[in-house]
Amino acid sequence: MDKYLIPRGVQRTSFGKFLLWIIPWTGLLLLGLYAIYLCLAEGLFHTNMDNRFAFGIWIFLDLTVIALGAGAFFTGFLLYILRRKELKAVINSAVVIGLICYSGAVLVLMVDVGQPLRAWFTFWHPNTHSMLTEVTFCLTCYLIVLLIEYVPIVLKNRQLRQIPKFLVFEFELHKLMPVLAGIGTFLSFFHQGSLGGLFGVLRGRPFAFREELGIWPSTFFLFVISAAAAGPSFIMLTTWLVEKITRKQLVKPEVYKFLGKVSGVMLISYVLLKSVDTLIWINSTSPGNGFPAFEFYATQSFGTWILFTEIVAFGLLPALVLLSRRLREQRKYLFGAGFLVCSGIMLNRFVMTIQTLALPTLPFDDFLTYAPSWEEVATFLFVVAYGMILYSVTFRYATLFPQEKELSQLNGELSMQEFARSGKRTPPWQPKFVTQLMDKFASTKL
Amino acid sequence: METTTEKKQKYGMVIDLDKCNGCGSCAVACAIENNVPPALEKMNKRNGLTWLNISTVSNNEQFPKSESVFVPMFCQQCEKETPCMTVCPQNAVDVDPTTGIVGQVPQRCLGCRYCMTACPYHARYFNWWDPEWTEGMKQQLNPDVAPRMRGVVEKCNFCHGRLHAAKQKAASQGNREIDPADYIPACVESCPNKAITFGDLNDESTLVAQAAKHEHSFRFLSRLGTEPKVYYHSKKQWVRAMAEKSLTRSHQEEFHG
Amino acid sequence: MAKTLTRRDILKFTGGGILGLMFSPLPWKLLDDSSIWTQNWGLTPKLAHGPIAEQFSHCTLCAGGCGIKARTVSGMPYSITGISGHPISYGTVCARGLAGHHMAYHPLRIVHPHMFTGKGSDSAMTAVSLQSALDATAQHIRETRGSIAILDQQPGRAISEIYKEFLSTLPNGIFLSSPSNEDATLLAIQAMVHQQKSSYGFDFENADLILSFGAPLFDYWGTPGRMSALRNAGTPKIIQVDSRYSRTAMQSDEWIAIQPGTEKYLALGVAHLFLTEKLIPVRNLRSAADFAAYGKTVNEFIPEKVSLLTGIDSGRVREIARTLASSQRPIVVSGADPGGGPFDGETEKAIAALNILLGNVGTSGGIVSRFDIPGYKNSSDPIRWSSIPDHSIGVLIVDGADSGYALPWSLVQRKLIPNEGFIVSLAPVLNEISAHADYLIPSPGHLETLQDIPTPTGFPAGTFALSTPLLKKQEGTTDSVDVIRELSVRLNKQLEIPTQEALLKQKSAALFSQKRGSLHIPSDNSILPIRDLSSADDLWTKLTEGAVWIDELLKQTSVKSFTIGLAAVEVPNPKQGTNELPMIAYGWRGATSTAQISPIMSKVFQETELRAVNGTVSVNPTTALQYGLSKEEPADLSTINGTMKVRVKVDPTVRPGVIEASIAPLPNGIETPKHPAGNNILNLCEVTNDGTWRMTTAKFLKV
Amino acid sequence: MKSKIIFITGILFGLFIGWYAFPFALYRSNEQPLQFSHFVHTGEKGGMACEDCHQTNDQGRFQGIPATAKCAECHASPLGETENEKRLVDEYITPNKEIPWLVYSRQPDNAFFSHAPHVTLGEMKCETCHGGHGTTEVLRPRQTNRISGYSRDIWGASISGISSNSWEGMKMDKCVRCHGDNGRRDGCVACHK
Repeated sequence: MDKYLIPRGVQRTSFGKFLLWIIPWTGLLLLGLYAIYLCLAEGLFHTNMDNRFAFGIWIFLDLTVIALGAGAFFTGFLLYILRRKELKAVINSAVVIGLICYSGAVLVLMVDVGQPLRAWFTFWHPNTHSMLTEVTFCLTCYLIVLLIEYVPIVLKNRQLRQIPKFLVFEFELHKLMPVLAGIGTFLSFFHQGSLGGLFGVLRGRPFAFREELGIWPSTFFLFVISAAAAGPSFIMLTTWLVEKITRKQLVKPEVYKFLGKVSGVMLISYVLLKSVDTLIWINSTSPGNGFPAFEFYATQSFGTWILFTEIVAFGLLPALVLLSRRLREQRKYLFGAGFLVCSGIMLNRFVMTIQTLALPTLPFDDFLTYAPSWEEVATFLFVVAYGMILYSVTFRYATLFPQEKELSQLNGELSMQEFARSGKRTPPWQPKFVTQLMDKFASTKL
Repeated sequence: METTTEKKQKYGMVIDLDKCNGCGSCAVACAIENNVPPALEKMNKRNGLTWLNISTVSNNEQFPKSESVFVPMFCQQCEKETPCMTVCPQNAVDVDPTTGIVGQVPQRCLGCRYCMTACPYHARYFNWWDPEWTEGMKQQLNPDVAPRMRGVVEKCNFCHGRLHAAKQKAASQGNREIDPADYIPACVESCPNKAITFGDLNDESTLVAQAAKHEHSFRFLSRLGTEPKVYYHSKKQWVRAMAEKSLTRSHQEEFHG
Repeated sequence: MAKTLTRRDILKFTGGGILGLMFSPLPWKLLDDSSIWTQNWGLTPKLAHGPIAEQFSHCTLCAGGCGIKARTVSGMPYSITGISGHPISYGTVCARGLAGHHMAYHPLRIVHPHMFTGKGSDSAMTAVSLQSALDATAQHIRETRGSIAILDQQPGRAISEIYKEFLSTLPNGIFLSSPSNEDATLLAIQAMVHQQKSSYGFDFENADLILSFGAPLFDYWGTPGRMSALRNAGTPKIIQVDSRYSRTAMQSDEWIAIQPGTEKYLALGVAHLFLTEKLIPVRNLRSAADFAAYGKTVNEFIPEKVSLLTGIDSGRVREIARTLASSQRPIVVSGADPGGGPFDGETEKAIAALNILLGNVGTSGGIVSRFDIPGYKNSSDPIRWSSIPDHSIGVLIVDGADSGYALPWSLVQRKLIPNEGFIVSLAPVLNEISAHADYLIPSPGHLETLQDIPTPTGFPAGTFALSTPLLKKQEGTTDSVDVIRELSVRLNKQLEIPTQEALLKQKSAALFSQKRGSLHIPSDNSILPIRDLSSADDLWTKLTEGAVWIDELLKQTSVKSFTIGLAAVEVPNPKQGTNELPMIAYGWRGATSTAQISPIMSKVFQETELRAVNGTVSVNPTTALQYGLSKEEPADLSTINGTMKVRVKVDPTVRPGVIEASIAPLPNGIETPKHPAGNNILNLCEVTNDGTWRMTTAKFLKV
Repeated sequence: MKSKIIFITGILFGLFIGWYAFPFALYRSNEQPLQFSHFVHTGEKGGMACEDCHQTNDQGRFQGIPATAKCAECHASPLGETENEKRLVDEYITPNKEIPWLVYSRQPDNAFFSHAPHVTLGEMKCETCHGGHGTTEVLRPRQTNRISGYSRDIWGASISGISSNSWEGMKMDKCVRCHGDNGRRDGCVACHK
């Protein structure tokens, strides 16, 4: 029934099936909405956070999600700035994922703060020394960038293209893309970094505190690089996941390999810097504050194993896999490694947030434990559901993977005449100038 | 109003742990003075509102050698690189240049709680609930201190309302300097054992300045370099040793909770 | 020009309109105002505006009667502090007193007479008229042929005399008061002294050593300020014999940990050493009429045996005896924790006897006698609950004041006629006792009515002060004195009962006529001799303005004839092979669960775990291990009086094999004030025949 | 052409709403409980000074609007025969009731302002902040902001919030500017409680 909306030349499941897929997510969405209502209307006592555990699962997952969403800016950077054409195949998907991650994160933050109505004060009375100010500004701006980048994807929809003005608009936007990518990269660099700085500057939390390089603590740079490493891997995984779910080939294998390689290169450099940073911290920073680093790992639940897992199992190991051409060739290694990378990011953000807060600072403090309340979990599930729905809808009605059509043809999913029809770029009812425009558009170098 | 004549104070405290018998007067006086609401049923040590928290610290010896001290813990008014101030995204926290008191403006606060993670003393408290009083008790709020709302952070400010009062009293008599006797925080005033000394650390003549220099006086986490202005004092060697310990006992051996 | 407006035109217009608004203050002003709204929205209370003033009065929340200074905004007190230089309280007020002004607006405050149907936690309240409440009470008094008792929570006040007067007109009226721990020693000594003519106090200020048997000296004993002042002065030296690492034990110069319930053996052991080692002049012993019997009693308590019983090293016992004997002006004090209640009679005697042996009764720096307070019928005859036959009380009227001491409900209950006991409470708030009442006739609460402050326990000189109301008396509350008058009218007794104010004016007049002692004026912290006052009215005004009267010290004459009355003390053999542990019930005067406290006290009980809430038991790690207890999960504690779920606190300062159970208020939230007669450690305590409940054994049930 | 006109009228309409109509919607007018002429008291007829009635107590606390007792010092019985004075005596002084004045310059609870430092130390004139209020013939109704509940005087009479008069507007930025101009270095808590 929604055939007329679905891009030409690609296969989509029946509307009924699509609904079946959407409904459960919608349910989750509603549950999340209720939890959010409770927290906003009645207060944050609905969470299990407390004065000692002032940050909880929300901040932890926000950091993770934003790191994973980094694929958007990094792919954009590679494609538009470094002109790596092969990434054209995933850029749209990357943008949508980025949008989902960032908007989701911002939404959760708005629930997390005690007085959301006053959140905008940060723009009015900013404290320029605060990492959080940097984060707030960059996040907001970059979210806007992502929205702009998202528009052309929507406008690509078959019906919307009928409206000439939109077409022109989309075309203009496309010319803008490199600029946006540039801005996006710039902004992302800062907020990814500042998110790291968020904890690196905590003089009062010797476990998280790091020396400053220039005006930023080392975690600033570690976060940027780790995000750049995780982003591509996450795109790789999501694309692969979409392929599995839709039972289609969406991108050419070399795209995966390239993503893997990029991820690998970034990761290995991250692992190196992280190790150096950790050594400096263990031998100078932490003892400098009178806290022998090993004491942080004294408690069973957060032993040194966590450090090992983070750097070796989730860092070095996948890096090597991704860097070796031979292993990269094999999907199970490629995606396995990708999975490890993402887990690594997650673990790192967990350590920075949860472990930092669980550890005592005063000599008579206890080691703290914390488990999120259902409201906290549900609020995050809201973001997941919302992401799923937004992605599914966009995937169904817009072209997320430009190679899909061609591939599906190659894989003989489409009959010749269907291909022929889809090949014909000018339907009889299309105005003349539109055709010209589109030719121009096709010939423009990006 | 030329300020050049104005002397810069540095208010601080010395708490004699040997004199504290944990009667709780300070905590109650503090709550009343600063319009801190009473607890709701679900509140506890971790999510309650006490500008002045008191922990019982044991020497972990066996009976009858076992001893314990009460350690009152509240905003230590860090002088340098004040952790909570630098992190606040919208300048809701600042160090008053004339008094050295770390101020918190709840009406500016958006409740992000970044400052709470930054504070090593856990001296900052978040309003997880809407404050509640009985109708009568609402009439009994201290008119010199604004009550806070749900979703903001609050903390000790050395009873700044009393400093305001002292200042305007001095001003009406034409003085720029307050009479030290007019500015005594509620906890200091209410302590039956006179365990807390308060005053200007910059002024060598004050008791507090001298007590702070005493060999048995110490500060918690002073090695973080934030120059807290609240000192503690104890003749007991084990207490001073405890304060120096870098990190806690693992929770197998921790008793008070 | 087309006449018609198209859709397009409207869009244009709106567009223009919006543009126009952008160039007007509207959007920015709205932003500003809404942001202001978010900064002080209606959910937080607004502060009062009005003149700020200071008022002086006295605290009635326990027998301490500290002087208080209230800061008020347009007449309403918003903070309470001590009065510096106050001769009774030395500028100190306890935590509970600091929050005293809240009590009138306590969530459980009751301001109209109520009738209760059904008892305990499932009782229902219905508002009734004062008349019907009084009628019902009078009716019951008639029916039970005047077998009525009045439980006076703060004996020694003017109202106490009215109570006694009223009771004396009834065939068998009984005057009761909640057992006070602090004057236990004094009462014991008064009982021993021949032809006693005056009341006694402790002259700590001139003493050089205090041997305290569990007296909570540094936990609000007497008046908190007095003991703190001594503590800060550093003299006298204090040896605390305590079965707990109490606040006092923590602060004393020496803590002697003793097996609970064995205090008397230590006392007798010390006496034994006094005699055998000739540490005291023999004449001191001879001053006791029954010294032969007493000598025989102490004879068997050789240090080794004492050590065995008390768990104190025998060498230490000898030390104590010698230190006591060698010091110039020692005082031995008993009167254990307000939660655990007084010691049994034998222990009190054994401890009091030491003072007699040391010959410090009637000597300065010892136990000093003092003038009676003018205008008061001095009848501080000890009320022994044991002397009252069980099931003898038909109607019990419970006075509304706070005693500050614990009183197990079971102790009251066993004196009532089963199923017929009719209870009327005059308490201003719903508290542990009033929760058991049939009728509640609320009296004006703390700081709501004029009250007299009698001499605090153990004070060396007599004192008198007034608690002048700082709060408006609430509609529907009735002064206790008016209740008694109404009852006596209904029972047509010929009694002249004045109003509260008239009653106290009489006292102040009597004070003036005596011309003895002097006043402390709080406003300028000055001392003013009574004889310098122009008139009785002058005195009255000064008193209502928060002045306190202190009597002159009486010229001491050493008392030389006693009867100790301590016949043979037998030692029960310890129970073998039971998993029952001695349970020490401990509290904090003023907050011993029978009383209500300001909700703000949650800062002490709930938000900081400075004091354990009711239902918390502390055990030594070894004990915890032995019984498989951990601070994470609750346990079931069981005594002969029942079982209750308790929070376990593992604390190395607790004696192994002993349970410390907190008698504090029940955990409560301001939004959910609980019915006080709930699960309560106090009700687990085993009340013995002599009306004490110190020795309870309890066991943990496997959960 | 026509559409241009429509657009312009749109703009004009917008400006009209924002500049003229808006304040009427934003503020609620509350009449004072009693009429009072400062002029009668401060003019040559009365010849009184501000501080004759508006004083600070020994603690340096500004007493604000004087209590009825203060009025009674002169008006125990009517001096003139104005209706308002009659009401003052009959409704307030005789039954000794306080007059529920509506304060024009009431600051919110979180703001701390004390007259003593400004008047005594800063030697500021009342007029600097209160303008000609001391010489007004009548008490204008207090305009209360429907959203924030503030008196209009806090923002200032002109809706634009821009004014060269030192007494127009009592918002924080005004305090901050003046403190800055006088070289004061204050923390937030200097003026926030």
